[in-house]
Amino acid sequence: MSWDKHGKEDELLTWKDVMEVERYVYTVGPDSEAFLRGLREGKILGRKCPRCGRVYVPPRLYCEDCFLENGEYVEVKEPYLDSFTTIYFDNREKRLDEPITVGLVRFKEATGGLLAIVQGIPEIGKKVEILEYSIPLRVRA
Amino acid sequence: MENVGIVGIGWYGFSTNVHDLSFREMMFEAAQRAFYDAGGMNPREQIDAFISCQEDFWEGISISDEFAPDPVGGSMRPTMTVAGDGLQGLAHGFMLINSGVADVVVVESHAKPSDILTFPEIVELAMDPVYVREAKIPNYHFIAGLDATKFMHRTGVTREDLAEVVIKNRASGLKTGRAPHASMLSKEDVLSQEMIVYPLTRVDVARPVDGAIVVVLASETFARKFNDTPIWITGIGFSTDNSNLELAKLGDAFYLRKASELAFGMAKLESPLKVNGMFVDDRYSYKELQHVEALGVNNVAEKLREGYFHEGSYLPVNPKGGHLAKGYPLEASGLSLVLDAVEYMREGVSSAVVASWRGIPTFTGGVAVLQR
Amino acid sequence: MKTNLKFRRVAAIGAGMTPFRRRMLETPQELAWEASRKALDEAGLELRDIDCVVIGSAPDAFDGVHMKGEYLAHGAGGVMKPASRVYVGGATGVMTAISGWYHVASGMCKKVLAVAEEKMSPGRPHPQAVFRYIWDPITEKPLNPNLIWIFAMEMHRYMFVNKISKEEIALVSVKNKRNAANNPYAQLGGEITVDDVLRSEVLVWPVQLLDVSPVSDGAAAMVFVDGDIARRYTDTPIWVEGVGWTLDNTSWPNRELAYPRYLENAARMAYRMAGIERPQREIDVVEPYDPFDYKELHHLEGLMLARKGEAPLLLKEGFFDRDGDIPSSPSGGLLGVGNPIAAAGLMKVISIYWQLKGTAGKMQVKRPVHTGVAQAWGDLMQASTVIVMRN
Amino acid sequence: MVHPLKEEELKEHFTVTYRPQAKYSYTAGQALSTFLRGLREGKILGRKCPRCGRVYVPPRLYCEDCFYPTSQWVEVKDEGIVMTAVASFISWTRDRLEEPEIVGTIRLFPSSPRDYVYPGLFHRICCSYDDVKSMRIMGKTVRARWKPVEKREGSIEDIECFEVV
Repeated sequence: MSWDKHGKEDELLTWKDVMEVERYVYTVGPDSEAFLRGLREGKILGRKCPRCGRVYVPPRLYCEDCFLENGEYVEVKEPYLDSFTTIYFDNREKRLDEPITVGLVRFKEATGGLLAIVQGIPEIGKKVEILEYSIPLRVRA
Repeated sequence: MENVGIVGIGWYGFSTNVHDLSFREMMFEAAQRAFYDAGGMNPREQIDAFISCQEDFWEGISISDEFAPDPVGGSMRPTMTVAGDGLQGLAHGFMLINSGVADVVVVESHAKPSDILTFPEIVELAMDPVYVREAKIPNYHFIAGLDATKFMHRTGVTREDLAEVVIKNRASGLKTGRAPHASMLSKEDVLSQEMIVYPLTRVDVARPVDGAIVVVLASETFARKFNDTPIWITGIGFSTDNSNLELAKLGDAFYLRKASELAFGMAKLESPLKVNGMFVDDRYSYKELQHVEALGVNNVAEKLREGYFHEGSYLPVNPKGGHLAKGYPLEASGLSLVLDAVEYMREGVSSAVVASWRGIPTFTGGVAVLQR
Repeated sequence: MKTNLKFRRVAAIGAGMTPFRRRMLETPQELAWEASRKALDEAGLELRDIDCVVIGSAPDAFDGVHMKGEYLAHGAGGVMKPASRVYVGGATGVMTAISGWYHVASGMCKKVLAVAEEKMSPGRPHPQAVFRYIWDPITEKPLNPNLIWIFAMEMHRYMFVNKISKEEIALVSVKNKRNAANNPYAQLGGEITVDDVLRSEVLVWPVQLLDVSPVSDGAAAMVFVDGDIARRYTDTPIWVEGVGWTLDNTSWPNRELAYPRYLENAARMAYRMAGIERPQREIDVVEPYDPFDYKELHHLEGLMLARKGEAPLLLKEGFFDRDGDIPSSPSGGLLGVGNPIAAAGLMKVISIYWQLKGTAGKMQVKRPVHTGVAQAWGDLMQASTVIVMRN
Repeated sequence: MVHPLKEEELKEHFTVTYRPQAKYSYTAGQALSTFLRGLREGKILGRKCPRCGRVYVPPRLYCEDCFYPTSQWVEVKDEGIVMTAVASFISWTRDRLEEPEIVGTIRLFPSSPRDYVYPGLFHRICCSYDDVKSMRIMGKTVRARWKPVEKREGSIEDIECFEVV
């Protein structure tokens, strides 16, 4: 029927439907549980690979290179800003009341990092102070 | 390994809303054109395997693979889906031919983002549920924002440079028949735009677009049966940097560094400067420069300012407009760049590099080296 | 399909899987890691030895993550490697192994890790709801279908055309759950009787609760390497000798459901590659896909191991028992081990691999085995994937 | 080592609850738009392949076998043979139903029992659980029971069910 297509608006139909379950309940796994418990106590935990010594933040069950189970949990310190961005409009292109600055906070000698809402003047590599231990973190640059 | 030839290519759509055809009908239209391009081949007899590239939540159908075979002539044939970018599908086709199970393979990919009513939420669904989705950042472009800030900090690329990319690509699109977002812009137009997500404005961000693309691949032995001047894929590679945002390298397209290492090695291409054109993913203006850099071109900011990447210069980048002009057809994005490259090469040049990216929030990309 | 195959020989040298359970604490990435680590350990390899990663997983809507392949790449060892995900609905598990095969056979990679994962537990109120979205959104979805309908319709047609009774079909469930009692990874092994099956809750007549495989979380992984280097790692490589896959058309209400012609097509492709001319004589052990009990019979016929409509007869005679002529689902199949969709398919391949290697432990079949076949099925009664392996 | 959990044990663990938003407006396209409009008028429309003569219901704009555009609208009968029928005691969310819902596939006329591929629909069938259980319904001729014209809205639901003639 390549040769007899029609294009009138009322002849072309669409069908509305969804592809949703009511909700998802994700388990977070043993390592994220340890992390979230630490977060409540104001601690940022990482987990160390016994072979290469890399510390993963947030902690991970396994090392992505050595592929072995990670060992001890360690508390990581000295957060700094790896990168940042400021958001002016939301997903639907509606202007936000207040622009939000989001950053990726990494920790000294650790792999990985956490998303954070940033106050103050952001700068790449700048040390930050954690104001609130939550997801996302709240930090002051 | 032997080279694999692109003997036919066809497309349909590239409009912000293909209202009159369902995605299946778009696939059929694109397939018809591709088979005609391949010398009027009969897909029911002359094709050994079919590959479709799609993702469930883009389609709104769980197991969307079900709808892959019929419209491309693949029912009751070896047909499969690669849940990835079209360029990954091309790599799988390349492997099928080299493994010997097939001589002629069809790779198909399509997108119907106009059917998706909750596009940002679908993108969000691809993010890690614990650490990224839970952060509830109001705009998913923030990942590009983080990446762009770091990239510009490291390389010295400025907002003016990004504007130059936007102007170049959107204008180049005016020459092609499938670029709904092409336009003439001046530097002031671009620089006066409001930021959506720092450092990106509305014109720095490409929009999704409806479209379907079908590519016919053939082995060295069979290629000339369908086409006197096949475009050869002499090298292909793809790679995933870390899929978790916090573990991936920000500000550098590591995935393309790895993918191009594989593809260039296979094609025995010593330097990316030796090709006649580059077709790289430019879903965000900075991504074009970042991707060109990852392919092994140094000092991209300076080169851009010297006019290196403009059409008619040493190394044209996206001379057909890229995604900024054409929009990105989701998983068909990689194939849309291949389509640009094939058309460009059919105009007479002898080689090109295609580099794709799967978009937010992934860190996956593929590279193909095309030669005549 | 080409007949003058020039491919490199491909060997499987390692496999691993997690137990299959209704609900797991671990994230999909962690499940994938657990299976991958075991497979690497068995192969004697480290992740840095692996060139490429193939991922298999069925609907994204189960795990509740869009672009699941990207998400799983981390646990499957795909970081900074060519990692891609293949997908043919329920048939994905065996397709993952087939894809692993062509990654190596094409010369693109020397060593491949193939990982399949499925976590069905996150969806609420029940994972079943996801299956409403596999149907045509305009002509079928408005009727609010569930997955079991599709199986029930095919089963009833199969029973009607071939005059097969529920009792005959229930024997599959009995056999597979008995076999699963020997499988350390199994979710639902045990001794049941035909009566138990017939007395269980009617879900969608003719399908009852014990006709069905359970909902599960789990992962499985295999390592495939180039034949030239296989003996560096093991004395007993298991060779992939034939692969085949076929997709029928989308419109399942428009075709005969009593016989899976697409499976026959896929099987013929795989058999031709492996040089099998008389499947019933040349195949020693088989793992047909059995998410529902009649499916195993349906697939044994499609694999040409029984004539149309005669699989139940052979089953009754003990032909497919663990000590029979062609043991079928010695692992316990999906009915006994569990059904984390893609992982269950790869589990079938792993079962054949262990049988051929002679390391299946209590699952090992009585007679000596040299040629094994694993098969999976999926989409809207349209996809089949077949792999033939030899020792 | 992995940790299996029971549903009630989930409470002791951290979980993330997320409400997905995945809404679509599926484009029916050329073939299905006309099909749906046909249903509104009480007609079942199919497309015929000029090469092999096969009729596709639900219609498609291409013949999958010939890979050729189908060329002609044909109206098939709203009557056919029950190929298979089942009785469902569970809903799509797996809740228990008191009264079973009966569905099946129907091979629509004109077609012959020898056809492997035929015009057909998946729909509800109005019959008793016993008809299904005894397989009496299989092979029976059924006809569409249409909704009253004013209630039809161009949907597969414009047919209430198929009932035995």
